[in-house]
Amino acid sequence: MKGISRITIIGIIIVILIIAGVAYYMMLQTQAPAKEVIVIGVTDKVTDIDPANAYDFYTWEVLNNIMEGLTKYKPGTTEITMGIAESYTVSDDGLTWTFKLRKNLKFADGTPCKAQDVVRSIKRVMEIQGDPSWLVTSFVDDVVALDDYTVQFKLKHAVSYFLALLATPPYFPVHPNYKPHEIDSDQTAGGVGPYMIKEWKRNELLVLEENPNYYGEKPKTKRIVIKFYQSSSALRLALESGEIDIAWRTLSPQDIEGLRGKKGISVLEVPGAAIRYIILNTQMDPTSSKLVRQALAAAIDRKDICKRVYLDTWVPLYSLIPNGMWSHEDVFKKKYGEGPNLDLAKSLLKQAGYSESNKLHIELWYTPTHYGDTEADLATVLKEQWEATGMIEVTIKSEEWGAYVDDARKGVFMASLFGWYPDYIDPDDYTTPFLDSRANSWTGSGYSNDEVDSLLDQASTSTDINTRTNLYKQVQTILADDVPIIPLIQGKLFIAYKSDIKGIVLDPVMLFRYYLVYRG
Amino acid sequence: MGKLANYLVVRSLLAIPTILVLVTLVFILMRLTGDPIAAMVGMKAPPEVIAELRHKAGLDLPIHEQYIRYITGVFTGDLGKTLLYDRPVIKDILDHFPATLELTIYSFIISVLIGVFTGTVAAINQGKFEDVLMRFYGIFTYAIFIPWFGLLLQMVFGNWLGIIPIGGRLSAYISPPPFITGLYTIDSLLTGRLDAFFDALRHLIGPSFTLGIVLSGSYTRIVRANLVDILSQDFITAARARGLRDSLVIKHALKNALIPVITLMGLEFAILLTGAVLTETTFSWNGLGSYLVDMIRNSDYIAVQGTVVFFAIFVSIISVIVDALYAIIDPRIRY
Amino acid sequence: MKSRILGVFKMRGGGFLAAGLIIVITIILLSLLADVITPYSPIKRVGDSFIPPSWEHPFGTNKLGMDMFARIVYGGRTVLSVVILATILSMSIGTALGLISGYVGGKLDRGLSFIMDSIYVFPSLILAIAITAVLGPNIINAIIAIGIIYIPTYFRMVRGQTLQIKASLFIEAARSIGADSLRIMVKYILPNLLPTILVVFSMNAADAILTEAGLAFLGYSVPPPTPDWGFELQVGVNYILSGYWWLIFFPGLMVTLLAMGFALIGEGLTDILNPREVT
Amino acid sequence: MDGEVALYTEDLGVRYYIQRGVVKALDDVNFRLYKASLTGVVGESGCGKSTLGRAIIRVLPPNGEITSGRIIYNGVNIVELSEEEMRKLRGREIGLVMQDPMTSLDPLMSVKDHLLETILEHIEVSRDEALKMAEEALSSVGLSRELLKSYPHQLSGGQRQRVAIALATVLKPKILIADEPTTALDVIVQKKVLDLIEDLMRELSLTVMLITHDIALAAERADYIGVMYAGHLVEYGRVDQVIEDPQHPYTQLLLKSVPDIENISMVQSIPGLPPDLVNPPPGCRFHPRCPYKMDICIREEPKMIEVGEGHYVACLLRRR
Repeated sequence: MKGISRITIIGIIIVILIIAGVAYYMMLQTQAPAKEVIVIGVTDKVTDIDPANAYDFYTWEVLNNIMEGLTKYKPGTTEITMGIAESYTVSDDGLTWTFKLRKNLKFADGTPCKAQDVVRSIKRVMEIQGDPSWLVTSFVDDVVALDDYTVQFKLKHAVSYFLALLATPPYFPVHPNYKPHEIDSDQTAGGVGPYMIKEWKRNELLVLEENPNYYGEKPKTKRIVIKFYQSSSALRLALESGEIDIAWRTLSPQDIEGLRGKKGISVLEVPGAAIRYIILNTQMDPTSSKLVRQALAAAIDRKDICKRVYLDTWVPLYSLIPNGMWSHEDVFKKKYGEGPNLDLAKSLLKQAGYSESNKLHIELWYTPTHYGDTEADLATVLKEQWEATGMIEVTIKSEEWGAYVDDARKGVFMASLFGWYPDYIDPDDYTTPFLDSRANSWTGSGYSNDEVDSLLDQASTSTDINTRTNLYKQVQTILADDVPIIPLIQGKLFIAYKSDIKGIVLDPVMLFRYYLVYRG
Repeated sequence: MGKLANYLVVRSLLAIPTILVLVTLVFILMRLTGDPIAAMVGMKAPPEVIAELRHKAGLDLPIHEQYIRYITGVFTGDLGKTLLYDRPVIKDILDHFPATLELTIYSFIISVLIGVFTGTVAAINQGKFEDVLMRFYGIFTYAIFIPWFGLLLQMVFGNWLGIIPIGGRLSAYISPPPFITGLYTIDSLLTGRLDAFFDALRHLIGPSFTLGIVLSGSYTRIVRANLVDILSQDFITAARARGLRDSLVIKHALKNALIPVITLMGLEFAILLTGAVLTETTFSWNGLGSYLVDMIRNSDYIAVQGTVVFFAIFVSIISVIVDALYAIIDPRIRY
Repeated sequence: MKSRILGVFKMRGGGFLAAGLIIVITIILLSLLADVITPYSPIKRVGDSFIPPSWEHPFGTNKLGMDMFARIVYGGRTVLSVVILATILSMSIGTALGLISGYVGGKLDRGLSFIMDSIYVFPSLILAIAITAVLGPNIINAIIAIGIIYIPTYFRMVRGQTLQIKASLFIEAARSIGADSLRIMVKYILPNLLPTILVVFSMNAADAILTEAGLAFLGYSVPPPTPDWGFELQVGVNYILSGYWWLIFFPGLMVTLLAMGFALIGEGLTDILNPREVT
Repeated sequence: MDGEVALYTEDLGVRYYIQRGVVKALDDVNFRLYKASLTGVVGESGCGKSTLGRAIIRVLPPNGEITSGRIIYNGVNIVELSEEEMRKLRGREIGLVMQDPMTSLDPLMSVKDHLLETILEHIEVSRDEALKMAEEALSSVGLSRELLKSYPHQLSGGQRQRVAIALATVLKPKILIADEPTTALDVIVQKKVLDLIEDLMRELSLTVMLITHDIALAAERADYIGVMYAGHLVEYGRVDQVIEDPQHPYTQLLLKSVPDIENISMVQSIPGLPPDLVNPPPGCRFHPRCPYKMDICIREEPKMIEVGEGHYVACLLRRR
């Protein structure tokens, strides 16, 4: 049967030629993006383009570019300035806040935006009770429009960081098109921001275009295209091949390493506000013993973690309040040394009654995907570090995010890995949710300390920054002694971009402002 | 033709109990998980909010009522709303499904072409070196671990040679063609968007060859076995004895050998979907497989339930289509 | 010409079987003797990160500086124990159910067959992920999940054969001398099923290996730092662009080799035990 | 001697390769077909008679091959022809009708397509002319042209065998090999099909090789008879020579096993079984079953010797 093979060989050759031809043709197709457009790639997802329910970092970033609140952060700083409000007054008891709106506010389609819109939007958030609604409902008793340009808040209690809260999306005014009583996930009408949404394909692309009715300065680039990728590698390759101009969240450590020093590509690095830590259960044996918790804290080598797990894309953190934020103090470094302090750890363990033959058994929990794919490595390295004392044996366990959060709240974890992105930039957001016994039930640490509770109360209502700084320092010192939580590391932000892109401003607020970038 | 229609209706009705069993299985499985609501709200939400959401999702109802509600939903096309985004599950599924369909169609074509070719070469050289080689090919591809093969392709052709993209369905600078079928290659041709067509095709090369080659092994085996059987039959000898060219003889044999292969395609399709989950994950292909994995990771059990049910229905529909195809192609079948 | 046809005909079956056995036995030996073969612990740092393959580290080192060769040979233990236990689970349950269903017949048979067929047509990996996601990712649950999804494979085959054997004369004879049902099933039918079970077992083991690796790849098998091939590959995804090919190549190769080993055994056994093809 | 030889074989040998070893399916076969006559080849199943037929048209199964000897047709050794040259001979010069009409047609093709395909493969005619030829071929085997559109499963067994004969003779070949063409048919249809073959033989002056296990049938229809046993041709001659004066003990036993209408109780069956051709017995392959076995039969392989004019036998008893 020889006839067949000749035909099939010819067939195969033809197929190969076609594939090769098409591939070649398509390689020629790779073209540079147009000039007035900047393409940004991300691996994050936009969940709901609705401030009433969006409660993740990346969606907040998008919302910050298409909407604006009464206040906003000054780019490059953590300083609060006025947004769509011109000015404000606050009553002496700190409970009544009155804001004057700018006069010329319009939504992207020309609909005017008045005080009533602000009130409607905030009340909508309170009614829908979406995930971030607590940022309003925990503080605001009522909000009213005194006239077209005046908004007045009545608070439940004095809040020293209320202006920072106002800069979060739940307080942003939204277009009347948003469904009044329910979540409107794919609504593209937007708010009063420098950009408006031109096109939206979930998980594929988001096209933003200059809002012609924006009151403020025009964006430097007319159109921003955001492409959604599923892996860091794909994102990196897209930048290298010229598909995108900017590779933003989140490049993996090895891809950042790989992009550094590539011709025509720049990598910008700034400190971030994300922190990682271990929660210890103070109600469960053996971590109920303070000595054990202190020993665990002493044995940790944060530099090794940063280097091996994160290839130095994170930095060591010795307190819950991040490096660079006011009131931050390296309390763990002071108490346990830079680490690993194995001698201290061993002697603490001996005091607690453990030895090489009678080992301390620790169950360490992590969740595999929520914090990126380095999580298993983090758990592995922690196991290695703790076991280096020779007196600890660690079992690693994991659960998917849903069950993980659930079980953490139930307090069934002995030691668990968590992370925190701030809601608002204030030390309060880094202390109260973790240490205040009335707010920290989600951690499952079971930690309760009356002294800490009262210190935090004072700090959150006081308006004097020196008083507050002092109070937070005391809280941190107690934290390092009680160790319900071991702070580990603090993130850095990385953004890789083609070298002709200018105007990239990143700050600890971690929001990337698209309207400032341009092609130089 | 009326008879065929009857046959199809009866055959489709027979698929319903199968779907019911799977739906029930999935329902039971999913109710065994921890609290799915916690997954959605994250760690900062207060208990009242959680209770409210449990109520909204119907989780506070007795289990049998939840079941009845669910089954009714399935048969009326309502698969509930995702916990994560509060979107109708069916909408999410239909958003992601075209990507999976496009991938599976191309993979299917590739696997059948390669499988028929290798199987034929093996069968007509039965017992010779080519046969052993092709059988080995069948076994090897059967055993290939999809992510491995996909990553190697990405590494060699995507990174080193730079010929193919390493993931995704379309380049960033190409805007997707207008939605008609959701299959980029088809939509772009229908709207004359040649740039999008070639770009989509380029993105299809990696994943569809990965899945296609891995699955071709099964076809090699099936085609070979059937063809060996057919080739030993009298009508093939008779055809050769009439002096027909080998290519014609093989055409006779192949036609007959491929008919049983069609019935196996239904089953193969389930394997194809399994492979699609891994291929999509490996190639960042935003299809139903990635969606499922994503939703499992988020413990969005309503979305998982819906997707699994959709897969079950899809597999059943495919098997009905395969049966119909079989009935139409083979003149011997009287339905 | 003459000798060529002859030679290949002779090596058919036997050749596949021998090749398969060599691969599988080698891998089993490697993992059993892991402690002897490599001086390194699979879960401890032994050197710098990302060392390419060398004499000292034949498969290189990974991000945390662990020896990849050690992780691969120890990882074989994980894979093999999951797969062997899982296939034994599905084999015993599937065979028992198939035997009873085929022998007893009637409503029980129809009901069981129906459920089994429904599971059988469903994409197996998807079902396995769903089961492990529900039960929680650990080694026991991976075994259970893989065990469950392959029950129908054995069930269908055993049931079919039982129906055939049940109708044959010697069963009639056994019944006429007063053997009870259990005795007939265990003493008369089961031994006749063994060759086929053996073939299905080896083909199924290949499937189970791929499913286990798939589960591990998606993060649903053993927790780290326990080495597991599929999981290594999941980690490897990050290194496509970094050129750390050894982190991808070796773990996947092992999965494919082991699965191929079992598939070769299955193919060889099919040729030898069963002149007709089993597809 | 009457008649001209149309085709003959010289020391033809065929081997099959199976897992167990090598099957010596044909050994040293010297066989001939006379022009425009009917030669019957008889023997028990597995004796190699079908293999002989298939070897002549060179369509052995994939694991079989001609390992020795020659097949001379028109002065050419067709064993040495290339596959393409041989292909042109098949159907055009030598036709084959197979045993089971149920399986010898492609179930997915209509009768018309079968015929057209065969015609167009060999001669350059238009489709219309080919169609005309197809219709003629059908009517020459006594079938109506309505059946052209039918598929094999719609035909009766007899109709199918007629179609098969039409297919084998549509190009008017010189030689027709009919391999048990009637075994699968009932008695009445059997006779009609055989009559048809005889008619065609006269009409087209065909040379027919009729392979059958039924020696009575061969005696009735054939002009010449070859008797085969275990891969050997043991006796060959004109029908009257072989039937009236069988020289080989096997032929004699075969003839005795034919049921006689008058004396049915006299039927004898041949004791023993045909040998395993992977390991055939030494010497004469028939010796284990031969009533006249001699010591030499175990050691020496008998050669064909001529015992009468054109009457050959391979038996040591007949050695002069």
